[in-house]
Amino acid sequence: MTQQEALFQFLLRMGDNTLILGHRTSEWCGVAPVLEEDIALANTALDFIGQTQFWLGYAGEVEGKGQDADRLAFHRDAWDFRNLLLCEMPIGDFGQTIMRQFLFDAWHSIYIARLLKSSDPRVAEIAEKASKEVAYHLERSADTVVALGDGTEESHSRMQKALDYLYPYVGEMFLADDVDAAMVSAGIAPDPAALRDEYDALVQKVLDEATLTVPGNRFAQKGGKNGAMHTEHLGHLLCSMQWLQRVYPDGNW
Amino acid sequence: MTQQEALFQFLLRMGDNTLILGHRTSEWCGVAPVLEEDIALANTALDFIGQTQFWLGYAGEVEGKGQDADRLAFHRDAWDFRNLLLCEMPIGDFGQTIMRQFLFDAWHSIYIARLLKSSDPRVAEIAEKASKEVAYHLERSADTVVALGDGTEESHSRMQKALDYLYPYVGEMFLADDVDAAMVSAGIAPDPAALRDEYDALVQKVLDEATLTVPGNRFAQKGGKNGAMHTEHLGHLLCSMQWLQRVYPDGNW
Amino acid sequence: SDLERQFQARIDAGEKIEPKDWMPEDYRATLIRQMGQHAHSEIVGTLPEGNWVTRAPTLERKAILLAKVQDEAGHGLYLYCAAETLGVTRDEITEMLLDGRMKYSSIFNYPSLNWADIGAIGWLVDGAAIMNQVPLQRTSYGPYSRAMVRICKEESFHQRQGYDAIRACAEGTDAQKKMAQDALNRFWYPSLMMFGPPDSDSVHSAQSMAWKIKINTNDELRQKFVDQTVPQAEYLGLTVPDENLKWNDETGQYDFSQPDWGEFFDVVKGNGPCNVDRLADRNKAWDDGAWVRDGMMAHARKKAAAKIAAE
Amino acid sequence: SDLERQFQARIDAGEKIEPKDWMPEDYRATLIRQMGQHAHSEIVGTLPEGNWVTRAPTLERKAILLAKVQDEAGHGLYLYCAAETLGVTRDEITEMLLDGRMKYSSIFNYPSLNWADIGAIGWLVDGAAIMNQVPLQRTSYGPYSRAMVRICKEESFHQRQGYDAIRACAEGTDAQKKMAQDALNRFWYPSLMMFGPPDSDSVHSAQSMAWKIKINTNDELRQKFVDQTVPQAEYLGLTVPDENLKWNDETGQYDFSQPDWGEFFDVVKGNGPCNVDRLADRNKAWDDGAWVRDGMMAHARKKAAAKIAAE
Repeated sequence: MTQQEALFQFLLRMGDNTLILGHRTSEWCGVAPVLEEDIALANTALDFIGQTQFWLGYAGEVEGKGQDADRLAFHRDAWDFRNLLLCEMPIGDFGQTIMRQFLFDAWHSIYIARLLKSSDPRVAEIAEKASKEVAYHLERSADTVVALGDGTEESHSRMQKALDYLYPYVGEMFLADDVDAAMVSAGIAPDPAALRDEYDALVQKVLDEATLTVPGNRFAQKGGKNGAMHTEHLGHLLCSMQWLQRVYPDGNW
Repeated sequence: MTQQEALFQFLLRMGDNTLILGHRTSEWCGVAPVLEEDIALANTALDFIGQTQFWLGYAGEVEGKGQDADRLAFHRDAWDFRNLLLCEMPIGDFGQTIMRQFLFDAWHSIYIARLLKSSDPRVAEIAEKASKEVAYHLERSADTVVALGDGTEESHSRMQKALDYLYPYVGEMFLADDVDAAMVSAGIAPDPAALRDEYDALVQKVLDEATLTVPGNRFAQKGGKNGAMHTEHLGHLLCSMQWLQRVYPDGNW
Repeated sequence: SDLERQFQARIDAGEKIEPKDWMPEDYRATLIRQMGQHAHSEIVGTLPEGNWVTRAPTLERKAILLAKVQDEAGHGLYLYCAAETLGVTRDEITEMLLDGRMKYSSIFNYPSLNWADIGAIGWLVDGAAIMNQVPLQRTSYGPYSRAMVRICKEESFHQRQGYDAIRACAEGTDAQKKMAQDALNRFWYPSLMMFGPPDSDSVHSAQSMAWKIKINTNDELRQKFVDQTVPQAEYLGLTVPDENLKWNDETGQYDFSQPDWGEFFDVVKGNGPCNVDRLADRNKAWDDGAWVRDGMMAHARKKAAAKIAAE
Repeated sequence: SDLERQFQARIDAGEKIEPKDWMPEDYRATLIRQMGQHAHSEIVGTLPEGNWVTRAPTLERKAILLAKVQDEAGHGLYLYCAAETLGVTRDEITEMLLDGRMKYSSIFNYPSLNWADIGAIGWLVDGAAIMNQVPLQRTSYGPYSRAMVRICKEESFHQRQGYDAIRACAEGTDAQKKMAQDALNRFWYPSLMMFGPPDSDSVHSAQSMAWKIKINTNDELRQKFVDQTVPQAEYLGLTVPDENLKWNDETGQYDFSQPDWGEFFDVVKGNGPCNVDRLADRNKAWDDGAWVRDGMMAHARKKAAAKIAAE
């Protein structure tokens, strides 16, 4: 794997995370539990789509085959996606949606903070643009997790169920592979494995406040960030997300 | 509209009904309420897909542009579909699925019986092949509607709700237009409007036995059989149904 | 009564009525109905758009649509807040929507069937809405008037974006052109219906106009909409689906066919293509979200109690 | 005991044990476990296939897949009926599946991710299943043995169809070839796991073999599967994902790498890629369907009561 290929993969990972999670979030359009959440979810989705444009735009440049962000978003099949499995899981109930958001935001905020000091100026620039949004996402999702975890008996039990369901998808964030090694040695991105303690501390603090119990089993589902084995959910997501582009490949929208 | 165009439209209507309803039925795969229903639903879907192959195969021949049944099934967008709106409605709960099946089967059995005497030998032949399946579908869906309508309080109320939800989609079966007029005058197919009394009698008898009340409001939703205005549901169905063919148009499966 | 005369005099003088001012019960009820319907329309209106958010053709169009949906939820929020100044809670009028006591704009009972519909909704539906709403910036009730100022600014932005989206289709491939024309075919008459029945059949109007809750008549606004929209359609190379449409040199405006008012009343009565599904979607969202609202409320109470205990 | 000795003698003589015959409790329990797991596997196994029924590439392939799914539900039914002859109801063992007390074949905890997976499931998974099941046609328990005769006939039909589906991909466009290879890459080792852990680690085996509930050892069957499958892969132009795979002239069979048994035990423990979703899907189907089963039962009771009253 060349350095260029590794950088391309790294950028796909960043961009696919925000693309796929942004898509999931946008599925809430018009049906959130309360109007303020409709607004917040649309806003989060919007931020993620914006970040996707930057990451995949740069990915296309690095790849050098003339693919722009839209081409990468809408013309790859599931096996070429590099998002964390966590991002492609279904929205479930609102508890599952907001718990996933929190588990992702916590990692995203820590990771993006490291990218601010990336040796690649484009990466640092995108991270800079994203960092305020990411900090806001975390603040909001953490608050909501706390409110619902420490709300009623039902909201508590739904949040615990969401946490138990999603926790096996947390470990993948911290698995390091050749791509990560290449990014570390080039000073472009941090070693994912080195971020786990900081993540655990952050998550533990919020979940304590939310009166929720972090699952003991740390078994990690994997295969998203390297594309080896996505879940069955991603294929269905792409059916909708890429429909128009696949049916009308010559369209100019 | 030439006679050939009218025949093409008529065949699309027949084939799209079975294609789309067969697809809906196949969505139950693996998740029916009881194993016998898993088997029955898969069997119904299978029959419909088989009928689709005949109707759309003949449609492609009549159109004369080299489209076979698969091409017609998987490469038209929503606006070119000619199924009744009833067929594209979501599966809902099992009650909605089986009530829709019954409302369709009742019409289908009456309509197919007329087609046995079609002046077009191919139409008569396909109707002949389908007629035993269609009679069996009706027997089965009617029995199930009776059992669940006259079952528990909950099953009764779910079946009534399903009937109320679906009844506005019944009227479209009996709307006649230019295509129907051309089929009638050529002796190919019956006048849909002339079948309503027979349908009402059949449906009333079964729903009486099911202790269900036929809604008084006969307002008819329309736009499926002429393609003028499908529901929002069809587009989503096509996203899944046509995914592979759209993404890999050169595939040989 | 004297109060009523004084009230009308203030309105005639162009003064704004504020929440704490005395007002006739009918004025209050009419405003609640009108603002509630408007708010509900913003919310229900996100459903046909949400139907294409997940299938938007580019990241840019998806972002634009998400921003629009976000704005609309925001408009709903302003309007519910403005309505609350009249003594009705957001939950109360929401429940009136959910059980069918209050309406939303019938236009949202039509389906969004192809991507160009999203453009058509921006161009035609927001266009018609703006025409209805711009005069309401001068409406007599202060909070409503101020909400409308904010809303109108964003709506005209949405309209331009919608026009731009359908323009891209109209200038695109044959299939895209077909989408654009198909969208116009389906949304033209429903858009004309958005101004309400002909003046000759319209109820409520006289009193509402005296109270400056309504400023123009339905037919005036409809004509204005047609006159504005037809040249835009021509510019796009699209055909307005009306054989009788033609410029009238004498009146200096377009002659056009009335929509099918029978269909209009059918849709109002609940027989539109999407009435049942739209209301079912909103009810499901509300019911499914009950535990979230309850949970948030419970947590807020705990925090407030803890704060008091700490003081 | 004498009974046990007589029982074993009957089995050794090749007689079938029938439901009303005496049998050791362990024999009954082992059979219930084995037949229940087999039945559950048929049912859960329709989920990864259902995942592509709605996305099948042609009407013909869709029909074939539907017919297969229908057969599998039928197999489930035969096996539940056969298990019922041992005194356990279908609902009882279904509930044991749903609350995790009984297992199903771990292979179905792997996802079906592209269309060629459907071919691979037929070719490899049904192929491995047949290898496990063919000997069971000679199993000692009569109802099980007879069910297996019917099942095996259909399974080998499914296997041929699966092979034909992946062959079409392997002979297709580059993208299709990639699908086929991707499917083989993901399903190869999980298929090898279907024969269970190495004989050295396998529990239950000796007694089950004496009872003729199990006929061959895990390793024997695994080797047979590899020897049969490798030439088929070669014929398709696909590469088995095993660098150590090679023909051994001395043994007259292939040498091959063992699957990752750590992964196997992880999946058995519940940590496979789909364990949670599969069980959740089955539980949801069961819970959502409760009103249907209750309604049907209530109606059947009413009809029976009416019949008695009429007599």
